[in-house]
Amino acid sequence: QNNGPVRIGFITDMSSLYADIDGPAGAEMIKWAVQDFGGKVLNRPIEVLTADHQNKADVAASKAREWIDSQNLALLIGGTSSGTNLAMAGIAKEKKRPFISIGAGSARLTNEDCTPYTIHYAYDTVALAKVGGNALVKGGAKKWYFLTADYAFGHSLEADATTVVKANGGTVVGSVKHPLNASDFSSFLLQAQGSKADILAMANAGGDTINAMKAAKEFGITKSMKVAGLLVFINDVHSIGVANAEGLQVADSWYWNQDDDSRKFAKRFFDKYKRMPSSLQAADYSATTNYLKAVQAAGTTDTDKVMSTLRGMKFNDFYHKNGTIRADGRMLHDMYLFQVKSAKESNTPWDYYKLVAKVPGEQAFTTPAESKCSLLKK
Amino acid sequence: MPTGVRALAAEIILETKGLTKEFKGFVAVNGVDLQVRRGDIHALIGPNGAGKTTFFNLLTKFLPPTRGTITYLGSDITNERPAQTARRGIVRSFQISAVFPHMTVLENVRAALQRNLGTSFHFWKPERSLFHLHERARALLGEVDLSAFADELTVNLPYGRKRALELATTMALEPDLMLLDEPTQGMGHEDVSRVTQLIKKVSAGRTILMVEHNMNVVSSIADRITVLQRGAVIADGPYAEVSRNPQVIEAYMGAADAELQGAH
Amino acid sequence: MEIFGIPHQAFLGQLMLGLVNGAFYAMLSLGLAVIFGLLDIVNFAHGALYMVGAFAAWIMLDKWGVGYWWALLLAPLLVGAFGVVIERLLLKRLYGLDPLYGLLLTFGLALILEGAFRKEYGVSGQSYSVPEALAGATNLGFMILPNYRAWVVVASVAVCLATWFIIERTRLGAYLRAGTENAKLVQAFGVNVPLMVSLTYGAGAALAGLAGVLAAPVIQVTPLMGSNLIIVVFAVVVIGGMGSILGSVITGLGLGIVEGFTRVFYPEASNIVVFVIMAIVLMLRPAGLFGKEA
Amino acid sequence: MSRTVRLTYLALLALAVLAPFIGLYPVFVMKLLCFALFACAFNLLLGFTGLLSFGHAAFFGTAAYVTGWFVKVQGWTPELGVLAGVVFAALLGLVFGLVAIRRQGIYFAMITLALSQMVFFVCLQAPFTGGEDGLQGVARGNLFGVLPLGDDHVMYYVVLAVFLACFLGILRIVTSPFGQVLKMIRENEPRAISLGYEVDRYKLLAFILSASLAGLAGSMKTLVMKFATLSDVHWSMSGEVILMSLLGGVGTFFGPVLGGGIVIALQDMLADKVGEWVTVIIGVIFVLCVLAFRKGVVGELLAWRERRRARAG
Amino acid sequence: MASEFLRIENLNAWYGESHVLHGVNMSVGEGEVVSLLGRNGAGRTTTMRAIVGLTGRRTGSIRIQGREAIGLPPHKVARLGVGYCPEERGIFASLSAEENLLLPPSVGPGGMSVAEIYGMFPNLKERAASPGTRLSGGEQQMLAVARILRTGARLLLLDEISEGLAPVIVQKLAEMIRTLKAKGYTIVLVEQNFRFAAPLADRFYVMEHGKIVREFAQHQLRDNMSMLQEYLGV
Ligand SMILES: Nc1ncnc2c1ncn2[C@@H]1O[C@H](COP(=O)(O)OP(=O)(O)OP(=O)(O)O)[C@@H](O)[C@H]1O
Ligand SMILES: Nc1ncnc2c1ncn2[C@@H]1O[C@H](COP(=O)(O)OP(=O)(O)OP(=O)(O)O)[C@@H](O)[C@H]1O
Ligand SMILES: [Mg+2]
Ligand SMILES: [Mg+2]
Repeated sequence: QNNGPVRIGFITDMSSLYADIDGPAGAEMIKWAVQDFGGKVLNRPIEVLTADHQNKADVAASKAREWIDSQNLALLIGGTSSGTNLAMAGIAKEKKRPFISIGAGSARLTNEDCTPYTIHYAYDTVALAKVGGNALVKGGAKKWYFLTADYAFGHSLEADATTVVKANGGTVVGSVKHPLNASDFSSFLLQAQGSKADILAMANAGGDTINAMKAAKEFGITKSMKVAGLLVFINDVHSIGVANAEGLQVADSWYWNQDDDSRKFAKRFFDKYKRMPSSLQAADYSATTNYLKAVQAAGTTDTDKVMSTLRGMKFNDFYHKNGTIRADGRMLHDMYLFQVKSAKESNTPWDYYKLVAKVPGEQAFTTPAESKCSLLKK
Repeated sequence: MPTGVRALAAEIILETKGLTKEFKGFVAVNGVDLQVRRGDIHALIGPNGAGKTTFFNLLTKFLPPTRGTITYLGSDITNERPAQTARRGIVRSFQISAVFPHMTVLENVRAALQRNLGTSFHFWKPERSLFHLHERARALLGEVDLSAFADELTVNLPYGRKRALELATTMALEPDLMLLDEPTQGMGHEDVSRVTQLIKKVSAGRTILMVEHNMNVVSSIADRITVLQRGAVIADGPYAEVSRNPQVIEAYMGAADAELQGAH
Repeated sequence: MEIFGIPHQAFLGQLMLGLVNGAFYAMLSLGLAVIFGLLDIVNFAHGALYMVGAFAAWIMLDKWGVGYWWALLLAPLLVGAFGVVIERLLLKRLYGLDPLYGLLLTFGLALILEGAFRKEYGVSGQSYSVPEALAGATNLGFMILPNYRAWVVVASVAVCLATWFIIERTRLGAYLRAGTENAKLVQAFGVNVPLMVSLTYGAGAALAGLAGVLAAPVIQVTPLMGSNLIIVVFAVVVIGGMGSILGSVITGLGLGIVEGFTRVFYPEASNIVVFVIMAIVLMLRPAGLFGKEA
Repeated sequence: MSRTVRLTYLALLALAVLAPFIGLYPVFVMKLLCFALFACAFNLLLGFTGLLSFGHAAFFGTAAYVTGWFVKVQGWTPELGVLAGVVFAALLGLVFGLVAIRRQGIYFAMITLALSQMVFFVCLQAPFTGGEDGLQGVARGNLFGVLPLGDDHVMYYVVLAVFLACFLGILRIVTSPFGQVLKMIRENEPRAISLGYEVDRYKLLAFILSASLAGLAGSMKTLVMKFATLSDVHWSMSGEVILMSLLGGVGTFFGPVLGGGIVIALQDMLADKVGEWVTVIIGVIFVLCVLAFRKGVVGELLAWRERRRARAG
Repeated sequence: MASEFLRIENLNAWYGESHVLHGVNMSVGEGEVVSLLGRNGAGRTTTMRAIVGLTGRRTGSIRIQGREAIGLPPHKVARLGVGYCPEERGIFASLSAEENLLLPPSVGPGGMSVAEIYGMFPNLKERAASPGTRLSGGEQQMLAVARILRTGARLLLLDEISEGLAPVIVQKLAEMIRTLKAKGYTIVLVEQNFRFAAPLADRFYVMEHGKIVREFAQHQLRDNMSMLQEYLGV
């Protein structure tokens, strides 16, 4: 079977909440990576399988399992949403296959639930909190108020940010939890306004962040306090509109306009999709390429060999600089804090961010000291 | 129980005292005192809207009375649930015929017999455990000459037959007191006379209280008649007597040829 | 001064905001109640139609530069017409069957509409800005109320009252109510029931569309904006008493307010408070607050 | 049962037994069986009692969590875990039933929906469910300490056995004396009352039975998939099970099984083939099945056979 | 016989699969009262429903005042001046008794006034405010009849209107029909209650298995008793 095709499976949300930031375009990026690699590795053709998990963990899991069992999958790549990724990580561990999680936010993947086969590639909630939090507190935002999406992701985001704020001598004056997909935020914002905090931190994602931002603008919150989104993708900024998002501070692992390589990649993407790639879509490409390099180097697709090769690699490409994979599977690479430009400053389409700070991976992500992952302890 | 019914003729099986039902101020049944003697065919007549059906609904607990009491065989049943009264042996038929349309005629009767078996909650028992009831069911069907239709689906039965089936089902409950609301309504003439005879036949050893607008039926089989008007009793007694009561004629039967007119 | 332990300023503010949200609930549940009450269809597509209304407004502006006020007129007409088509082509075939089928069909429609728009416009959606005339906000002393939100309340209350009057107080209304029970017979009396039914569904759809246009400037216009709301709106209709026009309107406004305060006292629960209320109401009054006892 | 029907069943049974050896992917078939069972449980209520519950996900999901929690956190054996799940579902069914049973039609549907939404809320908030990440990594363990369920094939036959047992169980329930009463209630409730049946109690029992079976399905699914997530309790799951029964044929025995099969297979297929069109396609299926074959696949087949008989005889 | 108001030729009607009317032929003259007799299930109700267009499929010819109605939808038929009082009464629960009464739109001139109607049925006046289906069986029957007298329909199709009514009311109805006849209404009566219909009708049709099997006029009634005997068991 060793000259059969090398199969890479990609399971993400193709049709629902997160389809824009990853989804079909993300799948396409993986295909691009394979093409650009030459379509073959170790003289074996490379096949890409993609599936839509519709944000259902069991769909993701059964797909993954089926592919591994009946297609002898070589690599499993997980798209957005923590629940599905945790499920896939479970399968990958059981079946001993490399699993690269791109879009999931939950730091559990490389903490409580870490496995020898998981690589968490792009970002996690801890990093977002640390990168966003640090800079802001130092920037003078001492009193924090959280607007938190009421589910595990939101909770961990708030928790992580709180530790950061406290660590930097800030205080949390209050927080309000809103249900997932709350259509109206006015009443929460009114409460936030009452708190007299310096900064309103939104520990939520996608549509919720967008609507909250709009409402904040409408009710003039932005006048009285700073507003920060702890997880904001460029697509979100685009749909909020620069006018509304101006001044918003955003932590992310990549921005299309950060250097020439990125711009080159972005242009190619833009020509096909008439929009700019999100950091996740860039990560999809990067991850695939690097995996294939590792296979090339290891001269086999055998899981353990490939994993150790990957752990030994240094990652420097258009997506990220001086990245390394830690024993717990955490990819450590530079993270960035951006600020949304004003309408005037933004002159080309999708030219939204200006760089505020760059945080090296060791500081950005969970430190071994903080981690509960057994793989780090030995 | 059937034997010696006549001997007990005087016994009061059902009695209501001051039974009253109001609907948002409107008094549908107004302080009715009624006594039903065991073994009688007791007809309840009266103009439309007099409160006959409501009165039935009170007796069978489909409606809670506003005031008054219902005593059955000496015990007060005013506040029991419908199913309880049914199990005491008071069973009613409806103004519109009531059957289980998509069951066979036999199953319809079995449905009634099954109840006394007390296994109705046994969801683990097979249907076989009910088959021994078929014999009795067929017998009952025989009584209302429906034997031929035993395995027909009930929907396909002509109207009159449905009423007959309803009677058979009702009898299957071994009722002491049957309440029939306009049993011959909407029937062709043969059906009317058949059902009339049926009622007569099954009344043996039972008490029957029925609402009926068809004077032929009433006059031919009722031992005793109570006339309601505006929810109150205006006359009570044997047909001959009641039908001559001027108030009744005025309120219900109308002109001299009333009998003819009213009858089907 | 404090009310329920919150400063009365905040209290009044929340009351106001509750009213605004209530206005949306009222309009949506109104359309739903009309369609259910009169056609016995549990219109699962209502949320989708609301979404379509909002998108219609956005597209008009984005593609043809049609402004808010015209959209306010045209979008509902568009959605209404679409509703008529749906009724004529699909729902028509389901009359006289278990309402369950209508529910499932419209559910399918909702999925199709959402899917299609998602394919076309993505999930993060579009933003529609407030019309100049209503831009800005008024300081009510206890809070700063964006003018637009005030307008929403006014508009929807007006529409609700008008609809209620037509159905409960006019001859047409009587035909409609009778038609739900026995359409054939009403038609046999000389009323053109089929036409009436199509138009009713159209009207219901138009109401959803109108709500959509009103919502567009307030919340992000996304393909999912409807499905996030529809279940709650159902609950509103049920609590109000299915088919009771006034019931749904009052309940809608009321719920908006109750929800508003839940957001203060127990924010996590603000999404299910409606169901708690529903369960309680149905236990006490089986036919809902304003429904006729069966 | 006519001869053709019996033969069909035998063929299907053979297929099910041989499934793992003829290239059918066992885990997939197990998942399918679990949902088929879920649909059957639901159909017991809708098809044979005439009650439309819009909250059945509550039983399915809660049982899934309970089993998951006991097995993963408390380290209980699978059989005990499943038992716990079922018992819990039954109790929940009792509560739902007591609240809802007196309501009719759409109100019944709505109140069950309301209650299930509350259950969803609890699952979302409660610490032990792991929020939207779900309860992950539940080990299957050994059945009665001997059968290693970790092996997909062993697990498969256990699931199959459970499914068959329940399927036959439902057959029995429907034809039992109790089933007869349910039929009466469905046909003409006032009549049933006037015959002296306390219909509410019968409905309640039916509801609890259905809930327990739905729970069993959920528990089994947890073991099969090795986790329980929020989508198991979400109202869209209640919608899905309605779709399954409807597609297959409400009130038929085999309908829900087939319906469940179709829906799951579809989800699995759509997952890699169509990408973002998936919702549209599911929607189209809804519409078509309501317009074109309302009785469901099996229902239409039976009707067709009826018609042919009618023409023949 | 006066000019023909209703003429039915070779009328066939189906309920779904089941073929119920097999070529009914009959005609009713202007101002005439015609009674349809027959056993349960003979097809009389179906005939009426077919005229108004409430059955499933139907073929043949139905001419109302010379206008072909077989192709028309119910509401168009009604507007030709037809009023139908259904066997099952069809009272609307969500409307009050009065709303029920006022519901049918007028399809022609010269309908009765509400006052006249209340004069004829005092019960209805009394119960005017309560929900239609809360009325007693008989009251509902009265309402069903009264309802179409308002509309000014010239052709009345009355199905079992004496059903479940107290003798007094039945007599009232009899008078009413005489009055209507005097006013020149055209009436088709379907009655189980032969003794009610007998004195009222000018002509009789006897139906059996969805066909007209006999036709005779009022004055031939006596001679046909034996025949009715065998068909209806009168
Ligand atoms: N649920 C109700 N709400 C209001 N009024 C009611 C209700 N049920 C009955 N009524 C009124 O009570 C009176 C008695 O009704 P009931 O049905 O008992 O009359 P009835 O004697 O059966 O007449 P019929 O011989 O026509 O059947 C009627 O005037 C009716 O309008
Ligand atoms: N909705 C229906 N579907 C199918 N068959 C029907 C339907 N209504 C009536 N039939 C059948 O059509 C035949 C004629 O029924 P119809 O009601 O016209 O009889 P009828 O002369 O009015 O007798 P009745 O005295 O019962 O009213 C009967 O055999 C009946 O079973
Ligand atoms: Mg009555
Ligand atoms: Mg008839």
